[in-house]
This record gives sequence, C-alpha cells and structure tokens, in this order.
Amino acid sequence: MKDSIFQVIENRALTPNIFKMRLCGDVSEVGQPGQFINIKLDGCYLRRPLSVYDADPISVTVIYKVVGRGTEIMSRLKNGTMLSVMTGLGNGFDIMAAGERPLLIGGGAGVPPLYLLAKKLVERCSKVSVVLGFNTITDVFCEEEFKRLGCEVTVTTADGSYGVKGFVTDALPEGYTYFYTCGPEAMLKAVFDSTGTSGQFSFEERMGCGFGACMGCSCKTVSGYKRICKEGPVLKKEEITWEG
Amino acid sequence: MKDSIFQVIENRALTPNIFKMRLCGDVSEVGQPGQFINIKLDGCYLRRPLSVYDADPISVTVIYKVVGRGTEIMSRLKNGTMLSVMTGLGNGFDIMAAGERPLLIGGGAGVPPLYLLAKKLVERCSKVSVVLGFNTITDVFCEEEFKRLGCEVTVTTADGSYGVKGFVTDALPEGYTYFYTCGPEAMLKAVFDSTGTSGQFSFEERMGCGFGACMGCSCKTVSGYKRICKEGPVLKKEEITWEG
Amino acid sequence: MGRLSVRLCGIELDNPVIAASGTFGYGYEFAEFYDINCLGTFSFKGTTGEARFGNPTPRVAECATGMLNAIGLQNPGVEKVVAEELPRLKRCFRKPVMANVSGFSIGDYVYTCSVLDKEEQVGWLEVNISCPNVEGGGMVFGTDPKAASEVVAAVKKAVTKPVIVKLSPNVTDIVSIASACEAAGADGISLINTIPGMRIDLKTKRPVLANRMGGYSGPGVFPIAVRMVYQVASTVNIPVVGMGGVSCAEDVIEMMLAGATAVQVGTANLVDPFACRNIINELPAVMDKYGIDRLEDIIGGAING
Amino acid sequence: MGRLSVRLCGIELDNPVIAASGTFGYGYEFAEFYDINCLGTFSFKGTTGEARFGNPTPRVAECATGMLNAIGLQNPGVEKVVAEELPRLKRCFRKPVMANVSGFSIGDYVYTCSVLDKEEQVGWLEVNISCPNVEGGGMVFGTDPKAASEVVAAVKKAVTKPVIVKLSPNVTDIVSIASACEAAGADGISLINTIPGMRIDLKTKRPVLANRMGGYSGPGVFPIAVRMVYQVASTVNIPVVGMGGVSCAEDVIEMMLAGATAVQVGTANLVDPFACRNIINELPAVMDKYGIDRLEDIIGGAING
Ligand SMILES: Cc1cc2nc3c(=O)[nH]c(=O)nc-3n(C[C@H](O)[C@H](O)[C@H](O)COP(=O)(O)OP(=O)(O)OC[C@H]3O[C@@H](n4cnc5c(N)ncnc54)[C@H](O)[C@@H]3O)c2cc1C
Ligand SMILES: Cc1cc2nc3c(=O)[nH]c(=O)nc-3n(C[C@H](O)[C@H](O)[C@H](O)COP(=O)(O)OP(=O)(O)OC[C@H]3O[C@@H](n4cnc5c(N)ncnc54)[C@H](O)[C@@H]3O)c2cc1C
Ligand SMILES: Cc1cc2nc3c(=O)[nH]c(=O)nc-3n(C[C@H](O)[C@H](O)[C@H](O)COP(=O)(O)O)c2cc1C
Ligand SMILES: Cc1cc2nc3c(=O)[nH]c(=O)nc-3n(C[C@H](O)[C@H](O)[C@H](O)COP(=O)(O)O)c2cc1C
Ligand code: FES
Ligand code: FES
Repeated sequence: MKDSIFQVIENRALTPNIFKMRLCGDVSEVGQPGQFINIKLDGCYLRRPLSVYDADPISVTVIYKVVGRGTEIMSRLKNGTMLSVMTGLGNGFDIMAAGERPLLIGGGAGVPPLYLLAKKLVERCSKVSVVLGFNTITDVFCEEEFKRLGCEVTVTTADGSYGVKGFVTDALPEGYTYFYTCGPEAMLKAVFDSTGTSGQFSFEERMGCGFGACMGCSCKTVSGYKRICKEGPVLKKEEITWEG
Repeated sequence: MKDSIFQVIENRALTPNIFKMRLCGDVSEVGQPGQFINIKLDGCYLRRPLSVYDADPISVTVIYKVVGRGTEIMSRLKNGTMLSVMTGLGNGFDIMAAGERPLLIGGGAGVPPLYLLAKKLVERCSKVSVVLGFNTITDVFCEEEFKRLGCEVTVTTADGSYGVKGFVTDALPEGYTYFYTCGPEAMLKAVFDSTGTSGQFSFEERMGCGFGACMGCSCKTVSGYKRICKEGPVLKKEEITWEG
Repeated sequence: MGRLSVRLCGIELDNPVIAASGTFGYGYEFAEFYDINCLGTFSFKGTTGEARFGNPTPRVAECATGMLNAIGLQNPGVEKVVAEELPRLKRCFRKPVMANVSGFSIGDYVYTCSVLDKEEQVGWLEVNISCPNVEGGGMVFGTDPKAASEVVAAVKKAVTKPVIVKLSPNVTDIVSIASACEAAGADGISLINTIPGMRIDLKTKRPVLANRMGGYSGPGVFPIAVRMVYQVASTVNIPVVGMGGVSCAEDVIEMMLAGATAVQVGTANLVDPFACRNIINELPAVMDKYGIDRLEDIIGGAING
Repeated sequence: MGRLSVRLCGIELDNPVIAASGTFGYGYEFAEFYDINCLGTFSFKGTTGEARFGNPTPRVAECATGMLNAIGLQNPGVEKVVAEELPRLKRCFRKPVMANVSGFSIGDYVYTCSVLDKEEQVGWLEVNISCPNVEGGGMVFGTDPKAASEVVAAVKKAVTKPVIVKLSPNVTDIVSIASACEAAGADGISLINTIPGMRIDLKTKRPVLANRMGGYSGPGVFPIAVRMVYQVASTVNIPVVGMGGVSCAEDVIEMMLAGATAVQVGTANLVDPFACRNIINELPAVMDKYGIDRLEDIIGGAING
C-alpha cells in the first residue's frame, strides 16, 4: 500500500461512457492483477476505487465507466493533472490456480481487471479463453486488446447487436480448467451457477477507506466476514455465500 | 447589482502581504467610488467583499491584504482564472458633499477605496489632501498613485520608519472642507474624534450575502439599523453611533 | 398541472422550489436580479409582533460548506410588514407568499399570525417554533412536544389559512415533535431550521459571532436534513416541506424522495442570488436523467416500498 | 513536557492528537503507512462483549463534506481483542491505547470494560453510550441523562482506569447528559459521535445505506462539534476530548480553544491515512502563526475571558 501523487498522461473515451486513463507515478506497489487503486478527486470527499487494467514500470492504467459525479469529474481531467492515488490495494487474483486452460469472464465495467490477469496468464497457460459481455454494440471495448494477447475471445451483447446474443453465461466455452470473473453482481451469480470448475470472483462494494480501516466493505463468506478492500476484492468460489 | 464572470488579468504583490488584482469583465454596474464587489472563490463557501480601487471600461481593480484563507487563495490566482463576481454593491461615497478642499484619510487595507474617490474629486475640487497610515515602511503602498493624481499626500507610519511617525490623526492637515475615511475601526473612531468637519466613513462588517438579503451586516445608526452592504458601507458622520 | 407542479396544503405551486425564510428578505432584493415569479413561492423573513433589531455583529461566520448566522430575527414588526413590505412585494410577486412568523410567547404567535392571516397575499403561515419560550423559562418551543402543540393549537384557532410548523433540528426525537404538531392541527411541517453551531477565530481566540453560537446552514447540513424529512414524512399524514443545504436540482429530488412535498432553498441564495432560478431551470433535465415524469409522483418515494 | 503535550486524566500525551475509534481499526493497518507512535494515542474500534458482524452493505455513503456510516459495530468481541488484536498492536505501538467500548445493556458495558481494564496496554476506557439500550426498550443510553449515569456508575465501580464517556450529539441538551455523566463519576467526556443522517440514491430511489440511516461525520459536522465541546467544557470540571470533522492543525487548535484537552481525528484518516501524522507535524508552525507557545495553555481559551 502506498499513497503518492500521480500525473494524468492519457484520458480518453473508448465508448460514449467508458474512459481509459493512464497515470504516471510510483508504481512500486502496483502488483497482482485484480488489485485496485483508490483515487482522490477534487470535489469528492471519498476516494474512488478502480481496478488496475494495466501497468508498466512508469504508469498504471485504469478503464472506468462514467456512472456518477466522481467518474464524471474524472472524465474531464486533463493531461498533466496531479492526483493523490493509493496503490497496491486488495488481494488480487491468484494466478497459480489457473491450470492449463483458464477462462476469464467479464461484464461491462468488470472487464478491466481481467486484462492484466490475461497478460500474466498467457505467459504460463496453453490457452486463455475470454468471454466479454455487454449490453449493446456501442458498449463493447477491449475485445482487440485481449485478442492481441493471444486469447480466444467471445463477445456477447444482450440485444444481439454484436457477437453472441445473450449473456456471458450463454457463451461459456467447454474444457476450461478454472475461471476468473468480474462484473455486475447479477452476472457473478449467474456465473456461479453456470460454471463447472472452481474459480475466483472479483466483487465491488461501497468503500470508506479502501485499505482495511473502516469495516465499510465487509462481506459475509463461508469463513466469516472479509473486507472486500483487504481480504478481497477477489474471493474464491468456495468462500462465497450470496446472503450479502 | 450584477453577478457575472470576470477574468484575472493581473495579480501581483505590492508589499509582502498587499496584492493588486485586475479583473476583466462586465463593469457596467461598477459605479460610485466606495462601492464594493463580492468574489466567489473555489474553496470558500462565502464570497469575499473588496472595495473597488479603480475601474475602466473593461476592468475593475482591487487591492487586498492577505489576512486569512480566502485572501490567501486569492493571492495565488493565476492570470486567466475565471471568477464569479458580484458588482455594484453598496452605496459608495457621496462626492457632492466634498467642497473645495476635501481630505481623504486611509489606513492600511482601508486605503484602496479612496483611490477611485480621489480620481473623481481631483476633477472637481481645487485641492485634494490625502493622509495614509501604515504600521511600518514595508507596508506602504499607493503613495505614488495618489501623488500622480495631483493629491497632496502625507504618509504616517506607527513606528516612524517612513513619513510622519504616528497615526493618521497625528498628521491631519488644516483647512479641509470635508473628509472621507476608510480603515480599521480603531482608526475610524480616532478620526471621528479628531476631525472638525463633517465627513463620510466606510465600514467593514462580516457579510453573508453582500446584497441586502440576510441582515448579516446590520449596524446601528442614529436613524435606525442599516445594512453595511446596502445602505453602507459608507455612513455619514452624523449617522454614526459607536455602540455596534 | 405541469411536470414540476405540486400541491401544498391545497395551493398549487408551479414548482416545488421555495426560497427559505431569512435568506430572501421580503423578496425585492432578488427581484433586482430576476423575475421572482418563477419560484414556487418564497417564505419571507421571520416576522414578529414587535420590531426587532437582532443581535450585535458579527452575525455571520463561514464554515467549510455552509455558514453560521445569529441574526436574531431582525425585522420591522408585523405592522410595518403589512403596511410597507407587502405592498412593495406586490409590485414584483403575484403568487401567494409564505409568511414566516416567530414569537416569544403563545400570545405573540397568535397575534402575528392573525394579522398576517388577513393579508390576501399570504398563502400559508409558516410558524417557526425554534425561538426561546420566554414564558416557559427560555426553553425553545420547538424542543418540547407539549409546548409545540400549544403554539400550534392556539394559532390554528386564530387563523383560516394553512399553518405549516417549522421545526428545529436540535432535538433528540424530531418525530415526537412533528407528531405533536400534527395532532394539534398543523396543516404541514417544514424542516429543518438551522443547527446550533460555533466557530472560533484563531487570531482573536474568541468565538467569531458576537452571540458566540449561531445557526448552521448550507450543504454541510444536507444529510441531517434528508434524514429528518424522511423520519417525519414516514410518520405524519400532512405534507412536509424539506430544507437544509439544498443547492441543486438533484438535492431537490433527493428531498422529495425522502418525503418532501416542496423544498426550500436557503443559504444557497446568499452565495448565488440566482440559485433558485437555476435549480428550477435545471429540474426538467435532471428529472429526465433519472426517469422522473412528474415530481408529484416521487414524493416519499424512498420510504418503504 | 513539550510544546504539544497535554495531560489527559493523569496520563501525559506527547501531543493532543488521538485517532478516533472506528476509523483506525486496531492500529496496524496504519502502521503499514507510518510509525503510529507519533500519535498522542488512538482509540481502537468499538468493542463489545460478543463478536458482532454489523450491518448489511452498503454501509457507507458519501456526502458533500463527509460520509455516513452504518458499520453496526463490527468487531471480534472483547476476548479475541485481548487474545489477538492487542498482542498484534503491541508490536507496533508502545503507548497506552484508548479502549473504545460499546454495549447493549449495563451488564455488557461492565463486562467488556472490566476485561479491558486489566490489560496493561489500555490507558483509558472510552465508553460509547450511543448504542441502543436493549433493556430500556431500544432507547439510546446516551440520549437520557439517567440511563447515561447508570452506565457510568456501574462501569466506574468495576474498573480502575480512567473512564471517558463518549456522547451522542443527537440530543436536545448535551450539557445535561455530560453533567449526569460527571456526577456519576466519569473521568472525562468525549464528543461528538456521528450525527444520524441519510442519503438517497437518485438512480435506485432508495436510501444508499442498507440500514437506511447512518452516522454523519467529517468536516460538515465540525461547527456542531465545536459548539458542543464549548457547551460541555463550559460546564463540567473533567477533561473533554473533542472531535467531529477535525482535518487540519487549525481545527485542532479551534477545538482546544473551545475547551478540548485532546482532539480526536476520525474520518480524515479514511481519506488520507497520513492525516494524523500530517496534523501533528503541522501543529508547531500553526501555533507559531497564532502566537501559541504551549497547547496546554489554550485549552478552553475561547470560553468567557
Ligand atoms: C475494488 C473495486 C474496483 C473497481 N474497479 C472498477 C473499474 O475498473 N472500472 C469501473 O468503471 N468501475 C470500477 N469500480 C466501480 C467504481 O468504483 C464506481 O463506479 C465509482 O466509484 C463510481 O463513482 P461515481 O462518483 O461516479 O458514482 P456515485 O454514485 O456518484 O458515487 C457515490 C459513492 O458511491 C461509491 N460507488 C458508486 N458505485 C460504486 C460501485 N459500483 N462500487 C463501489 N463504490 C461505488 C463511490 O465510490 C462514491 O463513494 C470498482 C469498484 C471497486 C470497489
Ligand atoms: C465592504 C467591504 C470592503 C472591503 N474592502 C477591502 C479592500 O479593499 N481591501 C482589503 O484588503 N480588504 C477589504 N475588506 C476586508 C476583506 O473583505 C477581508 O479582509 C476578507 O474578506 C478576509 O477574507 P479571508 O478569507 O482572507 O479571511 P478569513 O478571516 O479567513 O475569513 C473568514 C470570513 O470572515 C470574513 N471576514 C474576515 N475579515 C473580514 C473583514 N475585515 N471584513 C469583512 N469580512 C471579513 C470573510 O469574508 C469570511 O467570510 C472589505 C470588507 C468589506 C465588508
Ligand atoms: C441568514 C439566515 C437567516 C434566517 N432567518 C430565518 C428566519 O427568520 N426564520 C426562519 O424560520 N428560518 C430562518 N433561517 C433558516 C432557513 O430558513 C433554513 O431553515 C435553514 O437555513 C436551512 O436551510 P439552508 O441550509 O438551505 O439555508 C435563516 C437562515 C439563514 C442562513
Ligand atoms: C466508519 C466509522 C466507524 C466508527 N465507529 C465507531 C465506534 O466503533 N465507536 C465509536 O465510539 N465511534 C465510532 N465512530 C465515530 C468516530 O469515532 C467519531 O466520533 C466521529 O466519526 C466524528 O469524528 P470525525 O468527524 O473526525 O470522523 C465511527 C466513525 C466512522 C466514520
Ligand atoms: S473500505 Fe474501509 S475497510 Fe474496506
Ligand atoms: S451581508 Fe447580507 S444583508 Fe448585508
């Protein structure tokens, strides 16, 4: 965990309401795929948590959907803006469990953390399959990026305007050894019910601090309460109870 | 009264803690000398009232002392900054009462409104005398500006480091027909007691709105309560009671 | 009825936005900025039987998101209000106005209310019970259900127009006060008045306000106000007028979802004289964004359900 | 004693800055950011006799200048705190810690306090009486002087360490509660706890918090907190620990002028984990600016005089 100043060096729209922002600064704590960063914005009291989409030795990149005041402010940030950013938050995905043919399942604003994960997995697995779900064709993003990593990519849209018509669970491939998923809670539940193997789920929860201090993000698991910001956001399938 | 957007086109230090700021915008309501403007600053909930120091067809200039959070923020504003500014506030000085040889008495951050007043008075009076009081030599500002208008200027410093040693009341000239004064309340009281003619006083009061809506700035006068922001900030000597 | 209109105690408002008492004078200062007939209505400066000069200055202090005031109910007294302020107002405002009344005894309230009740321009009486009860030993009327209901019952007997009781938030149990007012015949409840607060000047090391304490208002009180509106609206069966920190169209909608039939905007007017007009103009677009067809439909929408 | 040091119930603090309960966990999350021995001390997460899982999520909501929380006192229970948290804390904090205790009955409070009283690491017991009194029908202990004094008297009988009673601001008359606690033997008063508030999500049209209401904290409550600290410190003769919205060194000084002997910093830690350390580092320069030689000298400086 580290709190330091980052500079916006890229911030542009991928779709009408999905933006990609690259931040330059001390990335020494940006580690595991599935971890997140927490950004302080002028005009918002609490920080905004966003998953790491990609990282390199000088920068970290996030992809975010504009859903409210904070992300709206974010979408208007200009290159050069300095932001206080906390890095190295959360547990992240455990890539050791992947097996030979992992499957990555992302929905909407849940797609971003799967990219850095895929990047790590393609190095160690024989085949990485990715299923990305969106509402409609204009919402689709990142398909090419996953393909360029060498993943086998299936896109679904709820209205059938692009790719397979339906939900991610309508397009799960056969033969995967393990899965990783991130997306809206309804999708996570459907994935939970539709998958045959074990896997890992990345959850979202409203956060006070994002680093384990306030108990704002606690969530029930079979092994007691866990803080989504600290023992999460990634939970193993076996740990999950859906009672809240 | 008008609320509109002004742009900072100059903002520089005259002394270590006195700044001059020129704002470009709609000055159609910037009228009488002694009126004030009310500036909204990012990071301050209430506006900050400042007297008009000077005005021309495209801009208004203020001179302010850094005393707290708002003026501190102000001193760091860069050229080009846009500010919401309310103009045309307060009654201003009545210049018709000046007579042939008016005297202007200013103390510290009370000096600024006397400049636009002097500018108007030199056009209609045979002689305009100005006494400016400061604490010490490094606080002195605007002496040259008044001289350039053709005023007879006396400067006092409390510690004698420049000009006459003492307070403004130790250096009042003879033979003035009327006076105008602005400065700290202790100075105004001393001027009240030391002057032989009638005159006008510009007061300061903490303000909620600055345009007459909240009754935050009411002050007792011999003719009932007056709002410093509306029926003031200028009161005639005859109206003043010092009971608060 | 338009998308924005609501009905408050039998009177239709073109929109739910009401400028709050004490922040809008008797209206005409704002009429210099814009045509105030765009408002739902406004509540005029708290009026008492006798003229009051109020507290010594400083009367206002700044806070991070809001302000303190200790005006002390400065007003010219009800007779001058009727003789001078209302006729002057008539020239710039043609809608029924809300008459805000304060008092220091039950007789006081009854007198002022019955004078204003006769004025054609007055649509509603807003009875502010956050003043100290002089007869009751300085205790504030609005902090005791019994004292509150006595004021309301007495005023109701003396007037014909709807009586909206304005509550102080400085109580342990706002619901018990509101219920007592309802039982005593109140036609509506408005809340919240300001919350007692203090700021200290680090330079002088004394309280900023001459009165030491003052009433806190502005965006900083908004979450408290929403909570109290929700609690009261969940309980009473008379309309609730919500206020406290409202500064934008979204805040108006949040207050209405919490149960407010109409929403007052106070301190925001002092910082931006166009605040109410801007909020009214922004409402339709914000309603569209959140899929709201008519404002009346969302009143209390966040309660149960 | 240094410029910054103060004495709280007989224990010297290097500086008056105390991280507030519920915002600093059991300390070690912050020890990952900096050496927490720079603090005056901290008050650990509200601890109860039994483990508690707290409320469903969402448990937090954002406000313009602050937040709501409805954590619901999640904690592992006093036995685990003693067995696991305190030993772990010992490795990163060598000062006496403030033990924050909650309960739902008098017996509850007495049990938890007497267990913690025996722990060498514990310097003070901070008894939070803002919880519902299960025996007393759900009424909150801290809103009734009688219930408050019963808790205090019972706890005092059972412990040897100083008892600081933490008050809820959600009362009509904070002074009467504080005085009752003093009379019952409290060694200090701390205030304010959070203020009940609510936010509503315009998209879902439901309260943001699963629990609907939550406690409001952060800079928006500061003027209310300063007022209450001033009122209580003007009345009681035991030290007052002030808190509510403190975010910078100036706020600490304002609280102390209002009468606080020490000052807690809560929500600010959540937004900036370095908040307490930064405030402590800034204090000397801010003291110089306002001509303050030693912090102890300014306690209650704005009261009377
Ligand atoms: C661990 C984690 C990783 C995330 N990664 C991403 C990502 O990579 N891309 C992306 O688009 N979104 C991501 N989110 C969701 C993102 O944090 C929210 O969309 C964002 O905070 C909304 O802020 P806002 O001000 O626009 O919305 P508002 O609704 O105005 O925000 C109000 C408050 O609610 C909180 N909030 C609102 N929605 C959410 C949410 N879904 N999850 C958590 N807090 C929320 C905000 O942080 C803020 O405190 C992630 C959330 C978590 C917890
Ligand atoms: C009509 C009028 C004209 C003025 N003209 C000038 C001028 O030309 N040059 C100049 O240097 N100063 C002038 N002042 C004083 C100036 O408004 C204050 O110095 C300034 O508001 C301080 O703001 P701050 O945030 O730096 O101080 P803070 O103390 O942090 O401000 C806190 C609050 O107190 C108010 N406040 C503090 N001091 C004063 C004061 N003396 N008068 C009124 N409100 C105050 C602030 O506006 C703010 O609301 C004038 C004041 C008035 C009322
Ligand atoms: C300067 C000022 C004066 C006020 N005077 C009155 C008053 O006379 N009568 C009254 O009922 N409320 C009065 N109030 C309270 C407001 O009407 C309103 O209830 C409160 O400020 C909360 O709303 P806001 O946060 O939008 O300002 C006053 C508020 C302010 C700021
Ligand atoms: C997330 C959170 C959890 C809290 N938990 C506790 C608690 O367990 N016990 C307690 O006495 N106070 C608790 N509080 C209240 C704080 O200790 C403090 O009294 C209050 O937040 C006001 O201070 P602040 O504005 O600096 O946060 C909590 C506050 C927050 C924000
Ligand atoms: S958000 Fe504070 S503990 Fe997780
Ligand atoms: S400052 Fe509001 S009336 Fe003068």
